Amino acid sequence: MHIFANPARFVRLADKIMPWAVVVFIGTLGYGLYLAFFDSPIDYQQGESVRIMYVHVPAAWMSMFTYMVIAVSSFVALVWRHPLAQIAGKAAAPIGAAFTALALVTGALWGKPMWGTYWVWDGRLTSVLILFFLYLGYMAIWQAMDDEEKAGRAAAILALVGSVNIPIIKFSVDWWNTLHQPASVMRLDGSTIDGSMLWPLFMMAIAFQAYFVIVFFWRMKLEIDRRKIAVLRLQEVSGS
Amino acid sequence: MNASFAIMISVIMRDVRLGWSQGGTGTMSLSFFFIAVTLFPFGVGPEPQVLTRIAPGVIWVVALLACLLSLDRLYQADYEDGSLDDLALSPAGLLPVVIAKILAHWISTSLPLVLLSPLLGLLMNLPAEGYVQLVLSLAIGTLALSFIGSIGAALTVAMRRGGVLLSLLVLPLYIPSLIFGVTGIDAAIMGLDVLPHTALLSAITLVAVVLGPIASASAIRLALE
Amino acid sequence: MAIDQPMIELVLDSLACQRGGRPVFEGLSVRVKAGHLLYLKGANGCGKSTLLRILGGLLAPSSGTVSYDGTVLQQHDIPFSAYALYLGHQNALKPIWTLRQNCDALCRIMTGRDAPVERLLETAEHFDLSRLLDQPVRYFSSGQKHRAALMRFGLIDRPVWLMDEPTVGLDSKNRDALAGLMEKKLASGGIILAATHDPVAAAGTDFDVSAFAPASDNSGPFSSAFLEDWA
Amino acid sequence: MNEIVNTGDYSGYIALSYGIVTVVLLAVAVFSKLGQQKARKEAEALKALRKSRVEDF
Repeated sequence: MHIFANPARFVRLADKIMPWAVVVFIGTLGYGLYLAFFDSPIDYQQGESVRIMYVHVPAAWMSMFTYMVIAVSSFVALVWRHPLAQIAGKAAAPIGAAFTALALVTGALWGKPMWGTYWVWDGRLTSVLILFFLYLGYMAIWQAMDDEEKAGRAAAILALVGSVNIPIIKFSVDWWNTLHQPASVMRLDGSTIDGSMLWPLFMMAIAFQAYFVIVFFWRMKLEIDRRKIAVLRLQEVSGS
Repeated sequence: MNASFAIMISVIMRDVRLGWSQGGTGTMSLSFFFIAVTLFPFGVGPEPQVLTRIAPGVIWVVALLACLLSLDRLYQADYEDGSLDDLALSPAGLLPVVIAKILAHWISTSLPLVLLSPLLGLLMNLPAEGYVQLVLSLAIGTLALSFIGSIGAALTVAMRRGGVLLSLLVLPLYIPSLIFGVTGIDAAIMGLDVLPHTALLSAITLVAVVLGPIASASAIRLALE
Repeated sequence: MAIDQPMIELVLDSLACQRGGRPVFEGLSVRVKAGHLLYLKGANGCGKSTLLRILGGLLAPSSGTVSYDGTVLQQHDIPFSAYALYLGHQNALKPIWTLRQNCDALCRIMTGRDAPVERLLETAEHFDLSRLLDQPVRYFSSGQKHRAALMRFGLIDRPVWLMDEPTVGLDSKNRDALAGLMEKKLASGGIILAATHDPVAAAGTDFDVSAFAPASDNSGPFSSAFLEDWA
Repeated sequence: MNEIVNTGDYSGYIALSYGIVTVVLLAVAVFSKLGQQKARKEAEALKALRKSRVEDF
């Protein structure tokens, strides 16, 4: 098995990385928020509401990134039956679903001032909505089977099938969107982002990434301990 | 090699007969298809222009749901009486058997829908230009629905109430087929070129034909453990 | 296709298996020569059915190998399904079909052709079911359904038979019929593994599966990985 | 581009967005941390139980 196969070694490694992740998180979040609110120009079209972009875009990025984490760990889990990879998907999924939901909510809150409606069938927002259903399906399958290890492998199969279909869904939704493009809908991220807006966006993106690392490690430790409990209870019951 | 081909043919015939015999899902999906489509005029009103506008979308969505309806019995019926073990132990191997079962599901459930969809086109006041593309897009599209739906059916075969989960797993993956199916019919109605839409629909079906059996076979192996 | 070479054997080498996170058995090794019958004994839950499903290729062992006639069989390999004929607890019969249709369907799945007619009649006669050949299985009693399921051993030629509780629901007359079929199979050089509590008349050696219960702290690769730091 | 709206007061929307983001991310973090600690305690308890039982032999 790989060096990472041993959960105990993983936990020790996670504990070593944790303080750094917290420092990065606080630093980038603080600086990012400062830049977002005090040091970046308001967009000549969208006015103040562009500040919502600084949470909306990172959340959308993280929703895609987390699904990629799930897809990769599912592949490793299915091919090498790697114990840690099997639970990495389960640990990451709720965080990814939260990011996806936030991307949708902030997208709607950003759309209201600009287009007067909360929900616009914009190509990207629609793809994020479908991604949210993929997350729900993934998390639902974990709870659907009584044997946790089999549920993990079923979820891994679903995640891989989902990841193959994401580009297809993305392409077909964009195609569908251009066909039904009402003339006045503005592209969600406005015209080209000018330089000074990139910095807060970049900072917030790193802050979200650091947040993911912190909570992912907590959830991994949670899942590892839950497996330990399951094994100990099994041994208790089988009288060994 | 011809032995496993003969086995595939016999599995297809077996499932089609089962699908249309007593307790099968063939008649259920077809009657659902008819009844569900006829509900829409009651909902949106009988004005022909309104019905024409939504006809392709309504027929496609209801065909998609009818296909979904019969999917959870695709493997569960055999799993419950133990014949899924025999199917898995057929010398043809699990993959050809899964392909045969998916094709049998398509023949027994989706083919009748496709052939009778023009009738519903009349009900929904579909313009004359749209009928050929309606049947063509449904024929190609429902193939993808069966192949992708088989993955959900295989993943939920060992679960008691798998039907609800099956739709949650599979419906997001149906969206590309739905989009290209309906846009093709709209293009035909407007006299535009239908080739790009049909080509993309076929591409998605080909992806499903490759991905479906592989994922379904591994999901079934998981359930047989 | 009777197997006449005496040296054909089924070799199980240090098989270990784990189901639902629970280790079932480990280090299970045995050699079964052609023409021999092995009765799998052991307490409930010691893995008799699990072992049969592994030999049938339906379940992968966590370690160890199964080899037949010298070739090691990987799970879900085509050769795996061509060498063994497995009957589990369920009858695998479609209630709406008649017994003849069920037998034909099974033979088509396993050989691509219908059941040969004279063999179908002979096997039905053997299990006292010829009167019911054209009756839907829905009307059969559970004993008749079980005998109908056992008919597969008379219809399909496979070198190894894997039988899970074959004698359940059989009265003495039918149990002798089954024993006769099994003895004919052993005489022709076949191998039979049967998990059963009351041995059929046919001569066979007992094999206690519960003797291979796992050591207490070993709980399989998946779960032991989580106990490593302070097992 | 169509009509330009750049002077409007969106503080309500902005506050709501950042508020919801903070609340949701905080909730996920807190639940994960609490769950992890609970599981940690339970695992320790079972481990202690096992160790004490092993010492009795």
